[in-house]
Amino acid sequence: MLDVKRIRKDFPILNRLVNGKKLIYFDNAATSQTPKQVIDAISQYYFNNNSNVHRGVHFLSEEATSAFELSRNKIQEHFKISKSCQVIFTSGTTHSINIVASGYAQKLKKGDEIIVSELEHHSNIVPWQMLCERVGTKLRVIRMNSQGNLDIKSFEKILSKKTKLVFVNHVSNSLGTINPIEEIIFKAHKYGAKVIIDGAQAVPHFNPNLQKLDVDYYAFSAHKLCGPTGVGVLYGKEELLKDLPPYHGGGEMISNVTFEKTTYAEIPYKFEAGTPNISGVIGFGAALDYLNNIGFNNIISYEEELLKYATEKLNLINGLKIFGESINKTSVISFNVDEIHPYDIGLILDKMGIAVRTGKHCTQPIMDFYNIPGTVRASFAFYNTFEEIDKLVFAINKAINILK
Amino acid sequence: MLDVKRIRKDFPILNRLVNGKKLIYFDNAATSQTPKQVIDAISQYYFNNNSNVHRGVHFLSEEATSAFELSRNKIQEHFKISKSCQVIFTSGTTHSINIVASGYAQKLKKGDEIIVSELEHHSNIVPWQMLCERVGTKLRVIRMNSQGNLDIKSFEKILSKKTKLVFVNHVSNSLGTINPIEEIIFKAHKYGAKVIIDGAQAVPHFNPNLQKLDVDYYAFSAHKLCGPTGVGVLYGKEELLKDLPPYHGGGEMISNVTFEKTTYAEIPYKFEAGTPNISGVIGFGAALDYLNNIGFNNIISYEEELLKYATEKLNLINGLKIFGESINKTSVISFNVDEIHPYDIGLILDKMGIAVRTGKHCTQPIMDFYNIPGTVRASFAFYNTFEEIDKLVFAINKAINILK
Amino acid sequence: MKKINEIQTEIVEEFSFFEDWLQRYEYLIELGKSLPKINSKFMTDDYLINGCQSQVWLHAEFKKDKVIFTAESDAIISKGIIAILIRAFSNQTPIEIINAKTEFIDQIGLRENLSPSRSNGMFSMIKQIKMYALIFKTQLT
Amino acid sequence: MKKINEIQTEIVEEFSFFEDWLQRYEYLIELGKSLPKINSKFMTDDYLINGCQSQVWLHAEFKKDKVIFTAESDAIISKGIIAILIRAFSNQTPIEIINAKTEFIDQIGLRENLSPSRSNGMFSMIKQIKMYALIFKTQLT
Ligand SMILES: Cc1ncc(COP(=O)(O)O)c(C=O)c1O
Ligand SMILES: Cc1ncc(COP(=O)(O)O)c(C=O)c1O
Repeated sequence: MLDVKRIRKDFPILNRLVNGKKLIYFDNAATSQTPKQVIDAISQYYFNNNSNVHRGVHFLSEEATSAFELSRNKIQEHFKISKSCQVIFTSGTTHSINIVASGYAQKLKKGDEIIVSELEHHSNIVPWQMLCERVGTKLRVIRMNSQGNLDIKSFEKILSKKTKLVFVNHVSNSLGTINPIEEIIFKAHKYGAKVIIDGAQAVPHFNPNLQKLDVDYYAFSAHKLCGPTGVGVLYGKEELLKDLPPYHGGGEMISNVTFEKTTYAEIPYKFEAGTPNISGVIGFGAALDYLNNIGFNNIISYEEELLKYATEKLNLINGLKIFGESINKTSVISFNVDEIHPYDIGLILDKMGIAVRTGKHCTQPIMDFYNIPGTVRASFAFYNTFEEIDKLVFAINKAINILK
Repeated sequence: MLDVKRIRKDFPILNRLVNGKKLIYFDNAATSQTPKQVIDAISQYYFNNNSNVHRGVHFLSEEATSAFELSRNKIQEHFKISKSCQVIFTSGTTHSINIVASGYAQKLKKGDEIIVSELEHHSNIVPWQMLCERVGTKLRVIRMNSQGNLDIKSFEKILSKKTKLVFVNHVSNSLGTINPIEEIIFKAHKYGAKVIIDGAQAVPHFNPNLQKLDVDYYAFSAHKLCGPTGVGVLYGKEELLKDLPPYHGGGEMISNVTFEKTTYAEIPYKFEAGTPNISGVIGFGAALDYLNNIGFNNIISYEEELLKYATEKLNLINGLKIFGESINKTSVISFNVDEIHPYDIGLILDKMGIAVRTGKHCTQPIMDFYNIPGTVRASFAFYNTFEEIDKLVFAINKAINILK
Repeated sequence: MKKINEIQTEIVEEFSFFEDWLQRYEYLIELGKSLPKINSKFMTDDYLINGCQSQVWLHAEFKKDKVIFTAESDAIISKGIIAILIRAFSNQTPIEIINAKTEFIDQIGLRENLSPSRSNGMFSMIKQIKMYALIFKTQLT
Repeated sequence: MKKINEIQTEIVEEFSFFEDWLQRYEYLIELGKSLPKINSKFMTDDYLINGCQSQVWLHAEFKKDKVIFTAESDAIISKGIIAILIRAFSNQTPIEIINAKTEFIDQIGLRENLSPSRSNGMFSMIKQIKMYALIFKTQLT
């Protein structure tokens, strides 16, 4: 069981006043709040151990390197990854995905096909469009249905021997749908296609076993699971990563440099050119410690309750329509009320101290599917409460009164 | 005048004991130490304002966006940049340079030539090698002389109408040489070539006026000038940045996305795909405030004195040879003692609490030039003292005794 | 004809009657409703203002030395904001529009709409209004 | 013939006589000087250990069921370290080398050389020693 009252003490920001009201933060899918344990880990790094990693033989550098590599091991353990060299530190999901996309730009050729889903975040569309433009590969799309689920039949139809890569997010950021990636991976592998999963919205809500999933690449960001900004991870199968060309060129990713020839370092270093976000990586390790201390099982069941409660309450509001009604979804609710523009609702809720996201949520294809200008999205984390949801309902009703 | 005693109070890490001795940190060229004002700015961000930028209409998001953009303005002001959209936030110098290199990979063709200098950091060699491999352009090299200065005659010889890009670091990280970039820019422009300057080692020691320099692109990292890890900047001339293709694809760098066509956002956002290192950018702004509060003129003259003093004292040590004797150099001293391996000296100094860097410093071509396996590099910052230099001299003498 | 700064003062005074954000927003929405209709042929992408989360179409024409603005929006609060801006800037000469100050926004308690966040529209709206004025001024000379 | 763990205990005992790092390092350097010379034809890139800041060449041959290591380094402290490792691991069977523990490093006060930092050599040296043993073991079966 989750002691939310105690947990909220770790998040001082939740006591802030916004427009005279106590902040209610329901924009967790954009970025999660950071517990003071993580903030402390970052400060302590700068106060005590700050030094560049991997390069020095001196004491501070050894300390910083150890702390940095310890975070890699924590991530390895948390996601059940077989070797720590399969954990590549990046600046975020977007960077992680671009590493893979740019690597395959050198491997694919005209006539090859890439499959993405209609549920993707722009981060997971644009890099493949850029790739297709460069290489002449074709982009095909797994369609969605009105519940917000992927249409697996439409996937089977476009899957063929030409398919080289399949990209799907584990969880949709605007609808919360948990996609059946086991099935997608299994089917894609039958055609020899590689699968990249964008886990940005999954890892804050449960902890996938990457090894068991048999996924080829998996990407996520620290800032969405209580970690700091500017850090992410690319996981990959060992042989695939060894085979993938590097993205950034720079220091520490080569083992030998002359003007004639450069040989690249081993993984993960091949992909970690330049000084990494050391404090960020260390903060990320602290975030995983924090979450594991609470326990993902506790987080999952509490967030399920929040979702259920909020769905029921919101459905009682006249004219409110929820987008994304999969039976498998995370604690995210996207909605609109009648003809009211989501932007208008968002502004009024903000005036009442409630932070939600409004707009297209970087998923324009989904908005086009529903033919709407955007939604209001309330996304809940384990530090949110049932009372906060009650206040949301009250505030939406008030907004409707003002705006109608 | 600089009140070093007072300044050192801002850097609690300088009181650390290392192997029982008070830490003497002379590895500033690898990464600088972080004053508590910067650490506080980062903590305060997470305690009070943490939110994703640019996307939300709610209060916290507005606050975070304002703070984020304020940092952009601080950088603009500090480096005398005409418009803030010319300041692109990256994850560091390495990333900045890769943006330019990958952009030009789409613009250059076989037969074109790229010039780099023999004094470059690997970050400034490998991306161009990767580019040359991809496109078939030719890499040519500005040679150095034994003082550690660039041989401008060798530059003039290889400069031609085929030259499309010239890459030189402003300051050499292993020798400290301040390169005559005004002259290089002027000469390159006469042939229509664009110039990228790697300012990673320059900006901690003086503040270049980027507009007056007439430089085309300029790159640097926050972590070398008292800022946090994982943040850097790419500066560019406005028309050039507008014309440069994006690097990362992802969220916030596009203005419109459909599966058929994507249009890119304006600069700087075109290059800032994904959630940026928000706390890092804010910390960077605080670092510039801190440094400007001390005053760069004060820093410059104090560091000059440190360099002069250290050079004199080190030269008195029997068998010690300094590499890099330009009359224009920053407070960096690279040296070896007779046949003793730099690694051995580094280990002994570390035992005595002194952090120096040993090795090739990511500049293998320089080591090849001198035909040495590496150097010991002591790099000084404005928070170092003359007494610390005395202790360094004492420790080197002791190391020699042990190792001879 | 009233000057821009006079109109701005007027608007600030009107808003100063209200005691809380709720009343201010209700008034804003009312102003939006009174916005004269734009000719629907101008409700195309060409007239859309970039950088708003809601869609705001702005049209300008030049009549007897004055710039006449008309607008529409799919969000009711954005419509109120553009209505205020049109009241302040429409029917003025290009040069007056270009030189006009915009601090009055701060004073009517709508500051959040002027933040540098790109999701927000008011900043872009003012930019677009001044842009139109600039274009007409260039045509004059 | 002594077992690996016996030799390791011996080394730990020797080092425990010294009171400070200075004496330990002086002893380490002395041990380095006593390292039997490697055949210079093995001082090529093929025998270089990756991941050391200094150059360390390590050669192994298989003689009567035992692995015999010889080495050289251009840095005097690295030479001492590889000398200790050779003393502990040379002239043993592949299987003993593969199974040998390495905690004795911690106990002789040279821990900083076992950190995960890639600039540091001892970690790579042990890896290389075990790798050789593994290769010879594979040849046996
Ligand atoms: C001259 C020079 N260029 C580039 C870099 C790379 O900077 P970063 O590691 O912050 O990307 C460095 C830092 O080591 C440097 O000294
Ligand atoms: C599903 C999904 N993918 C990718 C991203 C991009 O992550 P980041 O901005 O951390 O690179 C996000 C975050 O907005 C997301 O929700």
